[in-house]
Amino acid sequence: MSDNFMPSAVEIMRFMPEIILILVGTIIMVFEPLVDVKRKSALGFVALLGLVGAASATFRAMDNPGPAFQAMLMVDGFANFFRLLVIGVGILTIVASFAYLKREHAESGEYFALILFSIAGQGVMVTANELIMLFIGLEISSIASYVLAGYLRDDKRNNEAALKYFLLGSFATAFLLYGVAWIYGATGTTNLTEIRRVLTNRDLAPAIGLVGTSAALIFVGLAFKVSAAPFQVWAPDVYQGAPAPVSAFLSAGPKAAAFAIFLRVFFTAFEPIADKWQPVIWVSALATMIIGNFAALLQTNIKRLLAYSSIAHAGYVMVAIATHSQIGAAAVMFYMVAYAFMNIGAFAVVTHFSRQGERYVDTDDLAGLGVRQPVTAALLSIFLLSLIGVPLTGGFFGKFYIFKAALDANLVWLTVLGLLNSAVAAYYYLRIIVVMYFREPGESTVDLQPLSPGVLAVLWGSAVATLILGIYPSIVLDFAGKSAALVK
Amino acid sequence: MNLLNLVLVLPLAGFLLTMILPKNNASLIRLFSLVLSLAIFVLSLGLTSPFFQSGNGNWFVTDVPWIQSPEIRYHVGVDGLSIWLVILSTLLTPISILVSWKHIDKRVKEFHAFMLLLEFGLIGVFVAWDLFLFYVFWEVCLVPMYFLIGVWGHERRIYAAVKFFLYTMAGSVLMLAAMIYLYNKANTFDYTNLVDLIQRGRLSFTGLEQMLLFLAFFLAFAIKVPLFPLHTWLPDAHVEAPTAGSIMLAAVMLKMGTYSIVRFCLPLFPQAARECAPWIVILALIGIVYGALVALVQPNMKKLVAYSSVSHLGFVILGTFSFNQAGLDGAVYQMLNHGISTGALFMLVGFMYERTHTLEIKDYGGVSTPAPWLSTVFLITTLASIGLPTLNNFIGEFLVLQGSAYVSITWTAIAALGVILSACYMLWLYQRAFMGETNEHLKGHMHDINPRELAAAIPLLILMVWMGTYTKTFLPSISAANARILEQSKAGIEMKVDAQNNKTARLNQSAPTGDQPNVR
Amino acid sequence: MPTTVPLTWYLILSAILFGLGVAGFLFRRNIITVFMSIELMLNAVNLSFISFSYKWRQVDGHIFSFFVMVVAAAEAAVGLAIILTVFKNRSTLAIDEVNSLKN
Amino acid sequence: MNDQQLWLIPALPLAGFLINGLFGKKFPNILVSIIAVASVLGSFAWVLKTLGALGDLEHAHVEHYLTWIQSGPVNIGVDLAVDRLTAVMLLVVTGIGSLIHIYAVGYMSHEGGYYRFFAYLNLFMFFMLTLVMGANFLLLFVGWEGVGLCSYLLIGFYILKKSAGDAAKKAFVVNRVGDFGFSLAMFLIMVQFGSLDFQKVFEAVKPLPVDQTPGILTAIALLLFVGAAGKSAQVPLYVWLPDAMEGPTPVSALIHAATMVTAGVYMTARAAVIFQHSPLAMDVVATVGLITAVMAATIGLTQYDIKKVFAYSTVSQLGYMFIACGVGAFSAGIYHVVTHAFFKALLFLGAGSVIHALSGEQDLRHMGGLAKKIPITFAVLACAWVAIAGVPPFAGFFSKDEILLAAHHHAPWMYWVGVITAGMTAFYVSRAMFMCFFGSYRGHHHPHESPFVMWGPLAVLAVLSLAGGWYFKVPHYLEPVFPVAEGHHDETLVYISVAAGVIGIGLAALMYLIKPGLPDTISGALGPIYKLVYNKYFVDEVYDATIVNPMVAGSRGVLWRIFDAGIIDGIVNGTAVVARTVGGGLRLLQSGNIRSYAAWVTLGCVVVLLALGVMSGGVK
Repeated sequence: MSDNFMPSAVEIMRFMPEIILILVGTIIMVFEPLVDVKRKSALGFVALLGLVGAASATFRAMDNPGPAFQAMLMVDGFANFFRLLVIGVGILTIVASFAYLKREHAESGEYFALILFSIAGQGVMVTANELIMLFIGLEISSIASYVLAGYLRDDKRNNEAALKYFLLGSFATAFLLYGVAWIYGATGTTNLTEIRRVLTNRDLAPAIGLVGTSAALIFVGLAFKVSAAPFQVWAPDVYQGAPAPVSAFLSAGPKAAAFAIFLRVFFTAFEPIADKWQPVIWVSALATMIIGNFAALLQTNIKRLLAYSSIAHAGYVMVAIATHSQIGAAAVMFYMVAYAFMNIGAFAVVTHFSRQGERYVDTDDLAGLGVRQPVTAALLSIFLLSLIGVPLTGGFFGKFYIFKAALDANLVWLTVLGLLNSAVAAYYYLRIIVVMYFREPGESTVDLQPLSPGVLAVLWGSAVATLILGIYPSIVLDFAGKSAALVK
Repeated sequence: MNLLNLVLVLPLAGFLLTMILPKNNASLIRLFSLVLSLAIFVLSLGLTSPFFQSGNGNWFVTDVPWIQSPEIRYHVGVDGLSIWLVILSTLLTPISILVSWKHIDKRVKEFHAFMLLLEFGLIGVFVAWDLFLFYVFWEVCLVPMYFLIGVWGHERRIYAAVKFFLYTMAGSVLMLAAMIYLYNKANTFDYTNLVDLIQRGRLSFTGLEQMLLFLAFFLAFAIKVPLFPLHTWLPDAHVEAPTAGSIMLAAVMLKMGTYSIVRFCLPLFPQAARECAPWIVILALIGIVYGALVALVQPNMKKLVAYSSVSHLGFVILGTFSFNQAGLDGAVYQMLNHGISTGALFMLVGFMYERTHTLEIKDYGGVSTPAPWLSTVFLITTLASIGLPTLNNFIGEFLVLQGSAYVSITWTAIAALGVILSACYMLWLYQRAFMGETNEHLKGHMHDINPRELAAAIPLLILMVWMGTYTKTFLPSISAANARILEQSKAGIEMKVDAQNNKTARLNQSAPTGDQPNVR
Repeated sequence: MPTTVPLTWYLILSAILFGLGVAGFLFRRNIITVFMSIELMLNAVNLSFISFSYKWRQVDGHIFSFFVMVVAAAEAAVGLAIILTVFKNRSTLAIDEVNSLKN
Repeated sequence: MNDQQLWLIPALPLAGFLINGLFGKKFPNILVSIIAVASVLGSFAWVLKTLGALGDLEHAHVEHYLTWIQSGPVNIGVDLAVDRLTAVMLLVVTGIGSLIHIYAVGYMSHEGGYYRFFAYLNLFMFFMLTLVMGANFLLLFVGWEGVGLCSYLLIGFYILKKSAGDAAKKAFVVNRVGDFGFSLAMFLIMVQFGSLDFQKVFEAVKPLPVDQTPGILTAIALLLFVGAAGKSAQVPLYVWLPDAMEGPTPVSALIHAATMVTAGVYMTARAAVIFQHSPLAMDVVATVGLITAVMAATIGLTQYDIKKVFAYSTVSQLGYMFIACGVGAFSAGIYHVVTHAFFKALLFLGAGSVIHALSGEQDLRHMGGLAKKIPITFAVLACAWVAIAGVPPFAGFFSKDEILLAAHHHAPWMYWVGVITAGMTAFYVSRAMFMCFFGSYRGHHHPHESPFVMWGPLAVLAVLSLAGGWYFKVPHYLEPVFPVAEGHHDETLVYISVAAGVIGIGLAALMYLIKPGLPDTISGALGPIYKLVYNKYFVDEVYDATIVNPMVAGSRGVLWRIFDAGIIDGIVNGTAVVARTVGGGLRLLQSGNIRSYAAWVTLGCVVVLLALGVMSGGVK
């Protein structure tokens, strides 16, 4: 470790996106009181600016990748990929939120600030090359999202969601932290590459049982964040209770970041004991898919249905992790992008449709949407078909790459079961389409306002992105493939 | 941009254009889609030209990379096998649109958009030379048909639509798995490459491997065909679908399955195909007799025709798995025949439904008195579908049965029972619906076939006679393509003739490509 | 030479504390207490950090524990706020009554 | 060498069919009938011209037009051929056909769907001619199925009558059963000999030694005979023919007496080479023919519907023809085909004329004494009567004689059965004649003689029935095709058979002229036997009970309701139910209670710890 603790300019540049986000966030918080109540949404645009700034900073950071701050951070292509992803998620969320906040009379700066902080935290997560940084990033992101989940203070569902998320979240994080402590104890370092070095080195290698234990504890924490079985229990309640745009954010942003660190930790630090953790993830993946899909079959609340579906999708991603291969990692990256778009799109429709106080969140409420608002229905159908995994949508290629990787790794049974799962999944997504198109319009669609510009933009944006990913996936995939190479 | 690409792209373009047409101007939409689909048909006729010079080979090939990793190519082309199916699709789309002219009055825009999208998918399935591309088109067909049934169908449409979708989905995911597996092994999705690799022994599978892959593919196709006992989605889908839907479904979509079996299962997994052949044939034979018997007792016209399809397509499978020229030619010819005659039947039933809003046979009777021409057309179609000589089905059935006779006369005998039964159920239907005293409540609205409907029917009638009498137009190109496929699937066998258990060996000899009739 | 308490004892202690924290979360019915048992777990972790850093003769462990404390403080701030809102809406702190979202 | 333009022969009626079928609705009846009749006469003329041009057909004259089906080894051409056998059939078909067309002009004049009728009739001619001229089995099969179709259409001509519809369907389906055999035979032939052309196949068969021919030939022969039995109404497939009388009388005459029903005989004769190679098949043919002849004759004794009587007589006579084939006297069989065509057509047309006269009455019990009222009809029918009764020197006598002699040469008992049958034949025809024309009129209509267009053709046929026998020496003409089975011409046998005929007539006269009470007493005396015969041995009922009903009931009850809807769909929907139940179970994990969630997390943690920590520890 160099004795000069002053970070170099390059290192600052590499960390610039997070810095920007934090600054902008703080600024918003500070100046909020000065902004007139009717103009709060202006802060939203400030936040958007911040995100754009962060994005451009990320592009700058791409030019000279490398470690930062005594290699506590590793700003490589992998990190930047996920940075851009979470930033993009942030942008979509904020744009989709304007109408919602106005509708709920809850416009305020902190909402935007919290999103920025959360994204900053995720930025730290994905760049972290060291378990403590990882923990801190995780906490920054989580704490912010705890608050977001309970954003509408006076809404029972909101703060129940917040409470559950908070308690269980910190509960799981404690396990993770304990795991960190143990691996520190076992190897004397928390730096991922160092850990790997120690574990591979014969004479330094500690008791495998010790390593396994800490790996298990860390797995608990991460699996919880990505809502993988058996730690998925919180997700449905939280996604259902939280404000629709926040649910969208949670299911895309933190999850992506969590998967990123999942990959980093298990593909880097615990790579030497891969043969040990692979079967665990195998089982977990299968369980996750089954729980998510089958439990979703009976859901009538759209938000809850999407929650279960997001569990199921986490399951597919776990399959990719179980492959423990580079193309598997690439598949994860691609999938998270595709998933972010289609899922945020779907949630955006819910945001728009649910109306004041989220009264209409039942699948049957969508009856006849195909007649009342053809465009909305059509776009939602695109997202749903993508979630099913119909070709020419991003979702399809996501699954395709995952299962291709799985077969490459000879996980034949996992592949077959996974694909059958996706066939089951088709049923509940189709039900929504059925309701929208095959049922006659009911009273629930009578007072439906036209789409607000924000939501409209998000819908079209995500829809186009979904289709592009479905027709020309190389755009993202090549990037992912190159970045995935840098994991180890 | 060769002709084929044009034919393939136009429907898609039409789909998008229709989407942006003003939704309130129904007649404009109808006219647009009709004219467009007719234009496509005319263009597609151009595709046949090379096959009259030399029946053989792939034509109008385009092969450009689409996705780098995994290497997926936009590789399309037509050969003697696919060309006629393409024509079938392009022909029946305008006909279906014409048929729906009055019948479809709600959400006209979406309807026609989906019809064109469906056409796009169908053509794509038949011309794709890249497995992945093929899969994409395969799934693309699923969506519009799902909507056609679900939105414009009858009472139990939702159940039928979902059942249809899930049935197919369940099959195709396994196919996807098999495809990916194949890719990981061969490192290409390109059909021609794959066949080539297998030919030259560069790509070979263990017995189990091949068997599983074959089954994964075959299951997906068998569901589409549908092969007994995977057929139960068909009656529901047909009964609930709107006329146009039934026509496209019966005439073209079912052929996706049979076509794909011939195209992929035989050359790619020759040995497994032969090992499974006896079992598959048994299912086909059951299907033939079973479908006919169940059709016999259907009270609902569409259901009757649907079950008759199960029976008819049994012949196609039988012919395919006879592994000889005659059988295979018959199978392919029968695909076209079934497309035309059954398509026509659904169309006519649709006409009757439009007049009376019932599909129950008992609600009809004596139709021929008020509607002589309608019943004449129906009669001719009936005769075609029961395989009367000089009409199309006869040729197909004859060749299929002849082909199976080379393998086992017992198969032929059982299958021939289906021919007897087909006469039973169709003529009984005709008698109950058209002969006798005119049913009271038909009086008044059971008017005769009108010019528009006639215009839709005539082409099919002409084809029935044409294909029944002058097979020279179609058969040579089909034979050529089939000969090649047989060659490929044989070459595969020779390669691992050692690994062959005697059962398949016997099958292999006693099913020659025909060249020596085996005088015992 | 002075006999020192062996490292394992600290670890066992921290394990016990952690276990107690978990148990507290599982068995206490008051949200505040539950929350506090989480804090207990975190501090149990701190203990093992310290002891490990002693084992490795490093300062890192101590620094980590500071980080953890900070984070814990932040969590506490947010957590208490959330608990407050829950209490405002339901006027109860019984954790089992916060179960309107289910199935 | 396509110098003869044989294709014109079938093409003309086809043209007639197309014109009448498409535009006939608009035409006046007269125009329709001109087109129809002209087309048939045309092809008749062309037949005559062709035969004249071809001279003595020592060898078949084949004309190849185009390849119909070409797939691998399967190569079927559209080839027409004429040899002596075909020539005979051609003359019968076109000749009788023309007469019947003319007759129909009068008979159908008051019927609706006039154009439809003639269109169908022409279509029938087309297919019938294809049948006899086809140079390969498949083409023969085309005609075969085609005539079946036409008979279907014409039987069901009175679409409003349900019985007509049923009869039509029955005819077609039963024929399909026959065709089943025929087609299987074809496939076997193809597999065996790699071709369906008559010449090729027969060339291949001829050299095979008769004594140890492969059983496959027997199979082929028998299957062919199944087809023949279907078309030519032999036991057990004869049931459709009597019902077929639902059709208009000219149809009964043309299709169900003169031409179509003899197609089976023609086909058997055509495939004679194959049959001759299989003694077993030959015996089967003869026996079936014999059974049919007797059985139908007995039924004929008891019927009252004049057309039914003749229908059963037809069945019986067809039986005769198959006896001939069975005993190897193919030429005799064809001979009988010809003469039978003459007198049976005449009988039917005459009957038609009677029915026409009585405006639709068909029941013999409501006739009688018509001899004076419609003398011409009576006169012509009388000719047919003597002809069929086998009275020398009229048509029936010669052919029947040939057959019986051949039968005796083959197996004497067959001869005797044949003779008895001949007696019965004479009896029931005479019975019909007496009940119809003698005694006093028992009906209530006002009989009126038919117009010339109707009795004109009758007259011609009458002449043929009288003179046709000794004028056309068919067996002699057919010698190049079928070497005549030699056999000393034993006078006594001839006298016996003639005697049988005379006795039959005598009995009839006794029972229906002299002692009118006698029939009832006899039938009373026979009691159940009479019932059995009168009800046609309940064959239809048996078929319904054993085949039709079980099939329908089984399909509906078991296959559809239970198997399809129940089991298969049950499984399909069952999986859905299972999935939902599983889902329901999983939802219960989500109690909504935070501590239970925490419990899950802890539990999961423990599991993972065990899996990773301890296990891997153990592994080490």
